[in-house]
Amino acid sequence: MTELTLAKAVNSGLRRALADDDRVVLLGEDIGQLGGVFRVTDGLQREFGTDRVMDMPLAESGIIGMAIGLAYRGFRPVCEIQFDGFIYPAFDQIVAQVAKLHYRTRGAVRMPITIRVPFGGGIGAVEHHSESPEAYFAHTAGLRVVTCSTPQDAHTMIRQAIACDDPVLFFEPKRRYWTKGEVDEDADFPFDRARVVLEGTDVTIVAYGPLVATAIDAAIAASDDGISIEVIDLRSLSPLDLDTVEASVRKTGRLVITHEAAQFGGLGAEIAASITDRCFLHLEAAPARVTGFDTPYPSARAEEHFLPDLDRILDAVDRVLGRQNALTGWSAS
Amino acid sequence: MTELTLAKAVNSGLRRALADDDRVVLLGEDIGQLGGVFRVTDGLQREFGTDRVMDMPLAESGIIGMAIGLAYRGFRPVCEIQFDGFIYPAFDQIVAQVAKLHYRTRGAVRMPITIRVPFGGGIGAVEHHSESPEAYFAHTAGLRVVTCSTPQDAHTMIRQAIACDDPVLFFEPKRRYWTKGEVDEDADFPFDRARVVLEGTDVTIVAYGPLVATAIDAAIAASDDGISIEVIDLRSLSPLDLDTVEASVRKTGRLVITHEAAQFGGLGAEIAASITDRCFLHLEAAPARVTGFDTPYPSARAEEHFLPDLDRILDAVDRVLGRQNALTGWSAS
Amino acid sequence: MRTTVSETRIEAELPSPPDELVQLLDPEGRRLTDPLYDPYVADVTDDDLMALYEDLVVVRRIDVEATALQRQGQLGLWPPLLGQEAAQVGSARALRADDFVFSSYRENAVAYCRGVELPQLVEVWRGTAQAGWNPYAVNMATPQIVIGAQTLHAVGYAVGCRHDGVDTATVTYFGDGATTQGDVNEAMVFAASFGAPVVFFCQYNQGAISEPVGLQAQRPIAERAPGFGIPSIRVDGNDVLAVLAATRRALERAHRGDGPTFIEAVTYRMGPHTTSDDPSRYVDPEQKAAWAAKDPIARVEAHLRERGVLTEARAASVAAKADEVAAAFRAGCLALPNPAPLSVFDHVYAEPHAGVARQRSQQAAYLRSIGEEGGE
Amino acid sequence: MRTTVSETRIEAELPSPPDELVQLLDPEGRRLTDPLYDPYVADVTDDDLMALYEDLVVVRRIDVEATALQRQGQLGLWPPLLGQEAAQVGSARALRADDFVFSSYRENAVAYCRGVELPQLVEVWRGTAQAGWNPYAVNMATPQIVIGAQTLHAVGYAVGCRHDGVDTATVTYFGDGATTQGDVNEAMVFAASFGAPVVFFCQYNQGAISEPVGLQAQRPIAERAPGFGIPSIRVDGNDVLAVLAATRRALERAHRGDGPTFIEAVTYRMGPHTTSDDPSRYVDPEQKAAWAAKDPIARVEAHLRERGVLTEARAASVAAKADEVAAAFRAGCLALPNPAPLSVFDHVYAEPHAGVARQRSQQAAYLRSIGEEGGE
Ligand SMILES: Cc1ncc(C[n+]2csc(CCOP(=O)(O)OP(=O)(O)O)c2C)c(N)n1
Ligand SMILES: Cc1ncc(C[n+]2csc(CCOP(=O)(O)OP(=O)(O)O)c2C)c(N)n1
Ligand SMILES: [Mg+2]
Ligand SMILES: [Mg+2]
Repeated sequence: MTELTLAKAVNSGLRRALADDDRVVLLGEDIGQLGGVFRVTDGLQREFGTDRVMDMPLAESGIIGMAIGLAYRGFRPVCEIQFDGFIYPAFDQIVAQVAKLHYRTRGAVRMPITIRVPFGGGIGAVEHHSESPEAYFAHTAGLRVVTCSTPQDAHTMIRQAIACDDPVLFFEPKRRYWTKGEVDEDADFPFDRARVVLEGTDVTIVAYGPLVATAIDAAIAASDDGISIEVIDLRSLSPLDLDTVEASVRKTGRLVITHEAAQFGGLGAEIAASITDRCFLHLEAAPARVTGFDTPYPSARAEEHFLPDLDRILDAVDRVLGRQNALTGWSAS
Repeated sequence: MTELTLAKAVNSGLRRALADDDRVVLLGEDIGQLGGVFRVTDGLQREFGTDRVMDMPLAESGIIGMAIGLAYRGFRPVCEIQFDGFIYPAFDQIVAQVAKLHYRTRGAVRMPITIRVPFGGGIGAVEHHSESPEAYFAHTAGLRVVTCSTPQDAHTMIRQAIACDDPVLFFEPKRRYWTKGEVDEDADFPFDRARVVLEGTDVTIVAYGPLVATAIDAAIAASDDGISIEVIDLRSLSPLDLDTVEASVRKTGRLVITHEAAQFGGLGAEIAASITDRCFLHLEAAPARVTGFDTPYPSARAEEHFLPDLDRILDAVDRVLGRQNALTGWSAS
Repeated sequence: MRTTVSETRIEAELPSPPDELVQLLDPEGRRLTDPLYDPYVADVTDDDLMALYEDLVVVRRIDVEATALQRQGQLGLWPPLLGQEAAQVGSARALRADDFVFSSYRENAVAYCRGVELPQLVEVWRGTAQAGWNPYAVNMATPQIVIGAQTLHAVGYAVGCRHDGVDTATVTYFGDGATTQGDVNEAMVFAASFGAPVVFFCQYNQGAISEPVGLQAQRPIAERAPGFGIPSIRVDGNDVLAVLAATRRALERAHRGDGPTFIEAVTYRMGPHTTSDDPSRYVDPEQKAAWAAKDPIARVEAHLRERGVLTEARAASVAAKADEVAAAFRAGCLALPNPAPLSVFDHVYAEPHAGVARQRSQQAAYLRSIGEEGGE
Repeated sequence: MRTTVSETRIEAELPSPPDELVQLLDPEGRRLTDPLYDPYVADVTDDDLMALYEDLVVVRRIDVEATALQRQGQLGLWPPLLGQEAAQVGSARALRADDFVFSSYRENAVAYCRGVELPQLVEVWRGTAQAGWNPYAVNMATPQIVIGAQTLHAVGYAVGCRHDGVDTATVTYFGDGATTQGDVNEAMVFAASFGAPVVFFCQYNQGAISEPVGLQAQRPIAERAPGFGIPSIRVDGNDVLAVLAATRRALERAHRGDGPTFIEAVTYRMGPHTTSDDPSRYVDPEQKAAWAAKDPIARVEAHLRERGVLTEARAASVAAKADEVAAAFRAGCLALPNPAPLSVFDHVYAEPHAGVARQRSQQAAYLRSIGEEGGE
């Protein structure tokens, strides 16, 4: 057990993956000498050489396209997309190729590609550096989408993602890169299972990535009010571990889902719809979503007005509990 | 009033738009002499010249990027993407530029770009020719997403899309291109309002684009069984006309949503979640979704096993009515 | 990987694109000499040339048969290669068995030469599958429909070969229209940066569906590659011998570790873009007639007849072989099984996936409930 | 639009990229003669040169001030242009008022020359807005952060100008790294196909963040353009006069309707990529020292002093002007208002949108409920 930041935990996971399997190669812009703009690949090129840790020319479609060719050849490429907002030039190669090749070839060709994406806001960045594009990929059959919220999960899950024979979008909550926590390199858990972070009986809060910490804060604040909240960290966004959420909601009868991505067509909709389908008779109130707004990500000095925070989550908790709140009268009428 | 196929109705709408406003220009691959692979732009280059109807080099990002520059210059570009599966190379220009420019510039720059996309399956095509990518764009703030199901709507809505100062993704249900119907060039209706196609009292079916016809067939079949179904054609997918759906569900208490796109993270999830939020106490059952599966689009000879059809919709109708059906026991437990 | 750029002009190793096309057999079947390219085909015997001739005839016959099958409703679509036989056969026959191909959708002759079994050639077009064969069985990826996407895959595969320490070359096929796509240009940058052992093989067939090549290129496309640091060759794509020579030269560079080469094979698509296309709307009849006179098969035939190699008897046996292949092809096509209803759920993921598993079970239950076959 | 391609080699109108960089002022400030480019700066008086000198000094001063503001926490980020002043000022001062610019994120000197007001230069970097100015007010789009995306916008705008029958030119700025992106290559194809009056201005500053230019290009990038049918010029980007001349030449072609031109301005980024960057991890100190000796301001200063134009008094007044601008810049920056809470909902759409309107009202109600200011 060592204490590591989340960024260092990914780094140590990558190091283990490179050491354990010589088919693992890292591809990305500035990941070599610079160690990546967040230093997540720091030292890896020095340790494993330029053939294993390859700085890429500046083209995201090129990076993913090249990774596909390497995967055809039996490699396990791990691609870094420098920021969330720069994954879109690679969208075609991801959704039309990476996601479909195994299906297209009836299993003959495997695409064990991991695409690492620092994502989300909260770091005061300029445009295109605070996006939460996970729903696009979760809606794409053939991809797996995961994210982590702790150093332990970051370490274990990046290794699981690389070991997985399917393509995995690995979203790293960039504003939590400096969060510290104990990491046990030998820890293991099922790749696609959610984690019940806090147990509770009144309301279930489902969160992932950067907002897990916020959800925990909300739960602690609510407990002062005598409200017992169960917090679930999804970890896997596609597939979703609906069984775990269902079990929780059957107990609490109330569901709040939070993410930074826009609400409209976001993962919260899928979770709300699926859980409503599974737990219709157990729900005391309609599931509530606390999310980024249906606007582009705003400028840095406005992001605090955009991002879900503790107060907005608690407001939704009030709402599913049927208490008077800001939105009373707006819905659930 | 003239009887036109849906393809011809788009054609006549484009012709009117070109004639009415000389800032309207058409851009696309093979849209000139060939008239487009579906002949939707047939004759327009001959009539309006190569400066108004421009064949584009073979690059979708280039087409949308060029349209952005034209829009900066005050034009109203109408881009044709040859098939749904070829929009992905333009994804970055659409979601990071077209969708954001008005917001980025605090309203200084308008992006009245229409992106026409023949979409959906059912025509026995090869890979990448039967995609339903609407949810990606509906999840993107700054874009409007619409689709049509009749020649009348096709004609009126393409003109509305072009006249709209916002960017509009205009999805054309390609398997209905040859559907005929009366078209009144002077007809008008609000651009973002759903249409109640059939009134009914027992179950609401929400559909759009290619599946509206299927939903109507299902409603007619159900009426033989004494079930009264209200069919809503959404027309606008973003924004959604939730008021119209809500009003219907408050009446019927039961909702079935159908689309060809994958279920996971599809628009059905948003509709189910939003309507559950708005009508929680009016719902008799959890909303049911009848959709394409969470798989890539299959080969032509398997598509009948993938696409929602009348029987699958009726099965869901049974389900929301609480009748014994195939999925009894699977959910709503 | 080189990380500095000379700021003065460097001569690329191959003369950057020649003014004249490389040609070894002219349209009348005369053998031209070319000091640079002759050595690359010095070992080609009469029998070898007869074999190339047979390939050309057979792949054209397959193409005609496939078009007929489409007209009869047995295929959903077919992209004919009529006119491009020499570009495909000449290049494909230059390959070693371990070389790997990433092609576009029109390279049926390449697939034939790689040893793809006949019915597998049409599975995609019949709609019974999204890919007709296992790429590893013949070292050729299945047809790529997204224009240009495969060129990047080729670069990645080529870099992977180098990492593996093997001298395998990778060849990627694409059209003149494809060269507009960002991906193809990115592939050239990446190939040059990593010195990837890859051959870019562009079939410059004068258009992209209805769009004349002039919309994509103001200059011969082979002139683009040197600017990316990739030497290029412009070859008569209707001359099977010249294409063989040029491809061998490019492959030699790749096998030797000298990096990428770009080949532009100048040819013409004599048929429609696909069976859904209506070329009468855009084809220039004069241009088409001019190209008919440059037919890739006629010139080999003239050459072989002139030299007495192609006797009536041998011609008849080639024709018989073509008929035989066509018959087997047709029979194989008609025998392709339709996919089972639940097969749509197969191979979405390589590892177990709760979401797909659940949907599959639900659909199986549904199919059982309506008494549908194949619902397990 | 031309729709046929000659199959033999055509000489592009401009000699395709010259072996030598265009240079009119050498690093020591000596005026070199160049029969081709001298006429383009024949009208440049001493006062004009002084004005250029002042621009260079001022934009460097702004740059230093911005870096200081970032260090003091007043800006979130700043991308310094240190070392690239001549490339930006020389090109921007060649523009007509109606010419339109699509730039990347580092072109603060271009924006300054276009007349962007001082605090507007930093709005994006302070985080009070996503765009600092109204593009139509200065005929320059606001900084583009997605590498290469703006080059296509420029081509579209240029084609639009031609449709409008005006002789306005469009200029797009991008880096050496950007030339790898598909979009930049597509922009070249589209520009060539439509003969768009556009100037591609590449600041070849030897790298993309930590990546040396050799990863993006094995040949001078100006060699790429001719293959696309676009003539190109390779200019000393640290020579303000040569950049002015080259840009004027390219603009002349555009204004005259002769189509696109590609300029590669060879320069060096003396500072970090942005204030977040740590160049000590990758910068080659020898390379940096060599470039320090080619400073773009020093050579103009030497030239002007040598010729007696730049007196101590004038130098002092330039310095005073720079300080004055810097002070106004700082004050303007600090005075920029923070966005109001509900402003996040503004301008998502140009026309009413039920979804956004509803969310906005809900959020206003929420803000009221928690007693937050700005909740209306
Ligand atoms: C990304 C993408 N855009 C559009 C298409 C539709 N399309 C199929 S073939 C084709 C023309 C291709 O021309 P070219 O590359 O010259 O190849 P050819 O058909 O001539 O062999 C087009 C536009 C596609 N398949 N992929
Ligand atoms: C599509 C995209 N990918 C990655 C980035 C991150 N990024 C910002 S600047 C930069 C390097 C750009 O290099 P170059 O084009 O040479 O411009 P320079 O910074 O040298 O002026 C990178 C990789 C980005 N902004 N956009
Ligand atoms: Mg072609
Ligand atoms: Mg650079």
